[in-house]
Amino acid sequence: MTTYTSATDADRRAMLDAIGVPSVEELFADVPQALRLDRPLALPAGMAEQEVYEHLRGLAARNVSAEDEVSFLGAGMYDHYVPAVIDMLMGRSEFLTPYTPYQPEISQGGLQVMFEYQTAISELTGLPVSNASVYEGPSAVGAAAYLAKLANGRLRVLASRGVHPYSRETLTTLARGYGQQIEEIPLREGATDLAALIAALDEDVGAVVLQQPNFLGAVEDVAALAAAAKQSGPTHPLVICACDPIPLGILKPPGECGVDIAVGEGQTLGNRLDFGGPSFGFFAATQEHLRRMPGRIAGETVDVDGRRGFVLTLQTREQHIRREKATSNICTSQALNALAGVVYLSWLGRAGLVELGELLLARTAYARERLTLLDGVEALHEQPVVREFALRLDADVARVRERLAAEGINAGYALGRDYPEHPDGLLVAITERRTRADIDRLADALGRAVAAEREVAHAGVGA
Amino acid sequence: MTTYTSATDADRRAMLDAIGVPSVEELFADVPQALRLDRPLALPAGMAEQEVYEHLRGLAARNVSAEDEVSFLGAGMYDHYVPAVIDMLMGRSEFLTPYTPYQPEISQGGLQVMFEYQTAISELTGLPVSNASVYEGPSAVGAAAYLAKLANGRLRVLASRGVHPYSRETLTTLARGYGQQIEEIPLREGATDLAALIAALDEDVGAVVLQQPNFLGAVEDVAALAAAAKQSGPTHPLVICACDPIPLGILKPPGECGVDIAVGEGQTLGNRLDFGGPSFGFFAATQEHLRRMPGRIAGETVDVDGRRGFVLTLQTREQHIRREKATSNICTSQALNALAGVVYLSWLGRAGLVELGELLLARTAYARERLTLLDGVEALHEQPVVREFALRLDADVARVRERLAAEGINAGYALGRDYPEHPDGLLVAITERRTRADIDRLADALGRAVAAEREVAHAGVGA
Amino acid sequence: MSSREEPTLTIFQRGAPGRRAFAAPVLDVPPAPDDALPADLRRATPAALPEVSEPELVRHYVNLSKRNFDLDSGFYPLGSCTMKHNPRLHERVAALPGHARLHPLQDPARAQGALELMWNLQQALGEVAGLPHVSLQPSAGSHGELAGVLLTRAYHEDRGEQRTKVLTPDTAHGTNPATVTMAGYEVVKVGTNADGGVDLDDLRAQADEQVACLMLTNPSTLGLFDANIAEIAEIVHGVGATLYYDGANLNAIMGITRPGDMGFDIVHFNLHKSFTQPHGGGGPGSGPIAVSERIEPYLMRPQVVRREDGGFDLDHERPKSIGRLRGFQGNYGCFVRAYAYIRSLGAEGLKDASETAVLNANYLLALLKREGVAEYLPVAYDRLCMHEFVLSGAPMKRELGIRTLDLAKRLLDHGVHPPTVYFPLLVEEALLIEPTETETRETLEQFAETIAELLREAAEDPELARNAPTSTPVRRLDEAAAAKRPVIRQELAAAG
Amino acid sequence: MSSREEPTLTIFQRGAPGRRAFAAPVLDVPPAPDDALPADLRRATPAALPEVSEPELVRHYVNLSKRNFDLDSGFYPLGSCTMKHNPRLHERVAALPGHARLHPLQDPARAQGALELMWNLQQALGEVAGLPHVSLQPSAGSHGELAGVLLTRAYHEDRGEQRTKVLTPDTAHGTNPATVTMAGYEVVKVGTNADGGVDLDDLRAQADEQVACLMLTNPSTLGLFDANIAEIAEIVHGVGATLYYDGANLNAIMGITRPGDMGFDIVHFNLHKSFTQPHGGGGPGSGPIAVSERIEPYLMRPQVVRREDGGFDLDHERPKSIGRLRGFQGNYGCFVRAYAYIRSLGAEGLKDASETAVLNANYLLALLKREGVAEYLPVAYDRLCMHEFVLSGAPMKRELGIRTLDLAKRLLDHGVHPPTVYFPLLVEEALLIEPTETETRETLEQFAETIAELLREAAEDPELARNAPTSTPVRRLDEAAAAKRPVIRQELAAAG
Ligand SMILES: Cc1ncc(COP(=O)(O)O)c(C=O)c1O
Ligand SMILES: Cc1ncc(COP(=O)(O)O)c(C=O)c1O
Repeated sequence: MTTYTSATDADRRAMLDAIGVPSVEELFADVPQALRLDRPLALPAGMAEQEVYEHLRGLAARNVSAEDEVSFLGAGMYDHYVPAVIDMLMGRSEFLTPYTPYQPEISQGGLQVMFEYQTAISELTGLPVSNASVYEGPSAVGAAAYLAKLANGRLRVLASRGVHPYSRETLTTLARGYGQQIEEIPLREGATDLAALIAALDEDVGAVVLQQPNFLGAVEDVAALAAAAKQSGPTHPLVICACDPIPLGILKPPGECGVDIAVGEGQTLGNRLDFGGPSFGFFAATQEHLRRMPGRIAGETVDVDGRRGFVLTLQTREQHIRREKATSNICTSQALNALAGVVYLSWLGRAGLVELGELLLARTAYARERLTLLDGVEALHEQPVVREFALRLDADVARVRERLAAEGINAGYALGRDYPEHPDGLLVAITERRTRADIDRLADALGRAVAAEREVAHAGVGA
Repeated sequence: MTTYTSATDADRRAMLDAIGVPSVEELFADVPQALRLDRPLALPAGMAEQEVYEHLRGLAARNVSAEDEVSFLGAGMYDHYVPAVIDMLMGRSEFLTPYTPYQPEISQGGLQVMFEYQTAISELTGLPVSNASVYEGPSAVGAAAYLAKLANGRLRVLASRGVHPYSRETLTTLARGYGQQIEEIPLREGATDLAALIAALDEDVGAVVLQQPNFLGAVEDVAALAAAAKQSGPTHPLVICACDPIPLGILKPPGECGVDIAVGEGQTLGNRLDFGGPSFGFFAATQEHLRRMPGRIAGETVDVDGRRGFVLTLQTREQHIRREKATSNICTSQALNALAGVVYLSWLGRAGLVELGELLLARTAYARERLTLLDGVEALHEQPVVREFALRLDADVARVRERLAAEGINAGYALGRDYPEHPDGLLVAITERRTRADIDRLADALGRAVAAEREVAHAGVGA
Repeated sequence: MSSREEPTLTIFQRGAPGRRAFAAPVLDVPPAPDDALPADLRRATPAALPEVSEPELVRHYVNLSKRNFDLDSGFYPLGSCTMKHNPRLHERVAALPGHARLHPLQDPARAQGALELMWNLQQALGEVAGLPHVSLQPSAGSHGELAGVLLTRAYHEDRGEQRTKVLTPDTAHGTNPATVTMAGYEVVKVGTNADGGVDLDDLRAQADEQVACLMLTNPSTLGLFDANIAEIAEIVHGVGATLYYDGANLNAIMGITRPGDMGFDIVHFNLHKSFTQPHGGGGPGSGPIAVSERIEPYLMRPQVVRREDGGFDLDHERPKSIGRLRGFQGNYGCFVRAYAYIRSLGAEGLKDASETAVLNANYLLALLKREGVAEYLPVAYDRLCMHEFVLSGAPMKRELGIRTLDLAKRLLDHGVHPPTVYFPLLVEEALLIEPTETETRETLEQFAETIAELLREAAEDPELARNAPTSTPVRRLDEAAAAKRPVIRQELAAAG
Repeated sequence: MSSREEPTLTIFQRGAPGRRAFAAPVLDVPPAPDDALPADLRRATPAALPEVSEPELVRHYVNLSKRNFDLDSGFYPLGSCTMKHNPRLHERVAALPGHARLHPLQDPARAQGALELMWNLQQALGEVAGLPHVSLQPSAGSHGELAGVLLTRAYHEDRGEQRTKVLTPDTAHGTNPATVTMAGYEVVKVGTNADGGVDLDDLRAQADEQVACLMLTNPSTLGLFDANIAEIAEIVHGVGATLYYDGANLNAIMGITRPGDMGFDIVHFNLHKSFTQPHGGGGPGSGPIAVSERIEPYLMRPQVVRREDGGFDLDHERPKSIGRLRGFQGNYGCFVRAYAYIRSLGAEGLKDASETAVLNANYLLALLKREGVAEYLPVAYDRLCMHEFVLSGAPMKRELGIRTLDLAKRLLDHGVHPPTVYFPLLVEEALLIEPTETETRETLEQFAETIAELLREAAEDPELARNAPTSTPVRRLDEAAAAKRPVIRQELAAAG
């Protein structure tokens, strides 16, 4: 018996009697002896709560978190402030512990939250239809590509090189199953190359995948790119755009840019970094795709007394009903994280989302200018940026980052691995938690580090 | 308007119209102009949530907490592990936010918790009557002395020097109001001097105040001391004993020692250190004092349908009814902390409280032996100890403590200020969080520190 | 939603022998020698605590919690209690290990953040009170009152005076007279005049050299600001007595007027009211006091002080101090929350809070002056109120045959916490209504609607109110029986 | 208790223009130059998000939460979902800033604690599965399935084979066939034999060189362990296909038998079931997979690896890898919880969990075999079950005129979450009941009592069940209407 179970020896005896078997062992009679594990699992012995706490605390202490350093890391997840109300609400048993709301009469709380979440995402993206969440960002892009296949059956998918490398890799992985082939549209001066896109378009193209802002922080002219896709012929491909929801407070919403499916990583909306998850992916589309949407959708209805209520609706799309003909295989999704998302958006509110966007815009502009004034540091592109921007360093990026790390600063993301064409690239992200003082500190340290590395390089001991 | 208020300008206008005044200013017409504050309060401007968080985090970072060092500090509050269920339950709005349960029909949760708490305290102390909590430890001792005055009107109060210095000081402060005079019974070899007690007793003594274990960690023979008090004459004084609830798992309960009123600091029962509060004080007594108890008491009853329910009972004792004749002036008490107390005791359970007591007993014995083997370190007394013990160092205690602090160890409490007779005294506390490894680390560091300080002393540069 | 399993079983009636939620850490030292604890000091039989698994423990208390009404669920206009919104930020910052796991006896040098916080809070509270010297030590309002009266005693005795009486208005909260008695003084009542203020003639008549102090709440428990306060102070000081300010109603005046400027010598704060501590179903609270120069020498030990070098320390000396009223430095966890609140709102925000509290109260009062309500629940003193106001249920009782208590109980069926009832004592069938600043206009309007509806309902069928509540986990409870044969603990079946 | 204010207003229908819960941090830099963001890229009108104060926000969602039933309030025997107790310790450790605020792209050298945790978890899961190589990446069970089938494809293709079919039993969970389609294979059903196992003859008939994989759940969704598993593995491997283990039912066998030892090549875990993640009302979850040697080369990128020096790293190379299925390293927050669970229970505890889960299921089954229940709700396969079992409501429907759905809805009135209904599909009017190991014997007995009582009640008056529930915040909802004219977002009044 553990502290989580209640069957005392007395209970066991009485229960076994009622069942009519002599021992617990007997209950496993169906498991062939040959297949029984004839030894204990090779795992450490159990520990008391406080011991587990100390162990996990020890592991946490060996991570350098955004609580421990001034971090300009972004590249898909961002260190935004999560308001305390979210912890409180996510911690309530009533939201934390239920399963997917299969019994609507006792799940109105969760179902209404989904309905409100769908409304918020719809408002944010300017698209009428939202589901109740998918796993996270890159897999949301994959889910969108699958919807495109269901919609038009075409197998060529054009993805901008500005789309998150992880999203492109996910697309490629899934493409083997979907039968799609993923082709890349290059960037030109940091933004998706319109001409290259136009050149690549033909009637076999089922989907065009963009990202706003793109991975290098550039705000794309999504409207122009989408327009090009739509002009590619009478039965044009679907335009899919992965969006960072925070800048959508000030950026033209995908729905107004001709985007058919807007998806994205929801972490920035009230979710913790958590070393990459759990967060949620949002998924919104135009009306015509309603019945091709993946995952759960909450809908409004009335009960037998005419009272307003909410249910999981359009379930005939889903795996538990449609099975092999389902529009997706998703079952457990990210409801709790989506709750955080809608609470966060309600906390920010109509004005707050704009204010936050403007604050990031201003601080990002300040940081970009401040940093590009440094010797050996220049902008990797001149496109407009709103919360993140790319730099080119005239020094070894890895060693520069190490120098800053030693000062308790995480300078940002090194672009080299994902963009070999930018071995000297550094991606710097700004959130409302990074104050002017933090930015100035970064500038000061970066300036010194680049200078130092250049000296080393000149001294020829650079390798 | 702040983020906590909702009156927009439109609301204000409409509301003022309804009231029939032109401005909010007008609402304060009764406040004489001469008394109006004609300037803003001299306080910093308000801050955004994240800014307040960072500020408070900055202050927290300038404290060395039990999370940051290996601490053997006790002396009234102890670094016990608080199980996660307590955070969760204390964080639930339903327990966190209500006022004192004046409307029992919608407060059954809180009232039943009080009833369960009273039961647990009664079981722990071996006394039939418990209230629903008082402020904390020392003031609980003061409240007990007041009950003694109500009970027998006598004004001499004998308090053992083993009673917490803060309790004795609180008694003295309150005595000026109560009209009592507090006299001290000295310690002999670390325990209350029975002979001195007997000598001091006469028919003017209204109460004898003891502590178990006493401040120096010694387990007192409470039964013997109480017996002496009761033999002092036909109308003997009340025996008050302040107890640390944790060792009560293995120590003879006050109710079986002839104690009339058992009180104590409840922090060790599932409450955080919080730099001294909020925690709670418990207050238990024999049946005859039921109607003299201070504070709230929950009682069982039935509703009009015969359903079991709970109410605040015997309220005619209390200030809101009895006013100047009340048995106490206490109103807001420590209900939430008492909730933590009963949840903690239920979490430990019948077996757990004993196991915890035995664990502390064993580790304390180990630590006491290990440390007294060190050169220049000896036991301050030889009395039995269960969770804390006093040492005598042959070195400057303050400087020794500093040396250990530099190694991330808090050696314990220096007795000098409260016990001038023990300028070289050090009080070392053990909890289940202090492992053998921690104790060994303390022993090693203490040995080195004492040796080093002795050298300094010999070298004559000790001052 | 809550499970239907018998909800009123106590935790002692659940579980089974041998079940447990606690696993003991490994015994990593030798077992204690037998003589470590002599047998005659040992407990013979374990305390009969519950025996439940963690899931049982969690379900029991989560289900109990669902039998409470709470501030996060609905309107809670409990007069004199200032049930304002409790920001969750405060819980977050109070839980930071640097605050929550800080030992109260940590060397001041290693608790500088905590001491600075306390210092800053002292400064802020002193500024709000208009009295420079603050002690954070008291654990609640009534504890602050006791401190205040004991300070008064020390002040007089230090001047060689033995005064015997303390004046309290008949509108005073029960803790005032109770405190006076505990502080060894005799309580003398002062009357209330026609418009709800202190009866000056009566005050003059009572005020003599035997009076040590006048304890006053301003705005009073009637929610009215006593415009004669300057004159009152003059009279009280005229006989050498101190003027004590019961700060429970401070929420009406923050940043608008200050007790110190009114002439008060001693003020207590209820941090759990004006500065939004969660009330926890009856605490914890915190009742700091602010005092004038002449009272300062007697202030409690220890005091947080700022050293020349800018560092902070605890001053344990203070020769004339009355000493301490409790252990350690007070309810620090509450200080963290109150300080976070003050820094969140700032000077403007605190004033906005008071202004909005008074605006909300007057708006609700205006809404309740409507026909269909005013005839039955007239306002006790028909003037502008401050942050709260008093209605009298006397006409309602006469004409509709339901008492204030019945109306209160009927409100429970509408998901509203009733106002404070039958206090202050001098208003017949009183309802003391305090909406606070954090309620929305819609909520106030909804409440007024509900009151009107319940009065209409009572006119048709008073039984509905008399039998209310019907939708709560239990209905009216037999308090008389509870007091006659008190059952105050769970009786246990022969210890399992 | 919840307030009576109209509870079904959405957050978009609350508040008023200008209200806010958010205060922006100070703008501490110059405003952005106008050209920073060209006008044509800018949003014209703000998104019409709610405008509420913090108190409104809190009350809205707290009151919404009270319209949910939850695991901490009552019995939740939802078959196939393993609704076991969620220890709050897990929430505490997951919230430690060192975990919660760790950026996924932090340099491995500065995320050693996280990588070690993941490594340890991989080792533990591999040991439980009896398959050495683990990827923690998938976000849920069905995501793990997709990974598994794509791995199967990579495996076959690497060997130059183009297989076209995947076999799934007709008892399979819907995600299995749905996954197969997404992975580009054709679904072929395999029948179930008389005692609930895979029909071996049918399997032999179907198994050919075109078969890439057989996806199996063992114990099956009927709660029965397929004793022929060795033979099944032989058949499947005989045609060169892989054998996939749907781990949703792992809670029956931890420490007792291992998928790897049964012959499975690929296993997915539902950490949110067997390893007790809170379900969050529909996620988050986590669906790690464990695979055999021959599948290992294709495992997802990146992999946590241990370096010679004992340090940990992320391996992004892996030439034959199928790549990645999502961003970053998976749902780390879930890993922390699952790891805490494994370390709390240890080897013994995990086995105890499975044994007790099976004990509880069989005990409940035994209780439900009583007269008055068994006639109406016979067990679908009358043998010992594993951690769950299936009853058929067919006789109940015939003889009492109430359907399984009606019984389920009536259970709501008794504060019990109904079992999974109408799954698995091949049992008529199915109820799939999984009590889990964390429920007490008393709770199981109470549930059996309730079922018996409801059947008695239905015999007298079936309408009660047909009209149930009546005590819930809403009663039966019109799902048909919802699907016919879908309203899936709040329509807003002309943007305020
Ligand atoms: C007017 C007044 N004075 C004093 C008090 C006592 O405050 P506390 O409950 O914090 O002791 C109260 C609390 O209800 C009060 O309303
Ligand atoms: C048997 C079975 N397989 C697969 C799944 C899918 O798991 P998930 O919901 O984590 O995607 C489930 C979940 O209900 C299940 O019961």
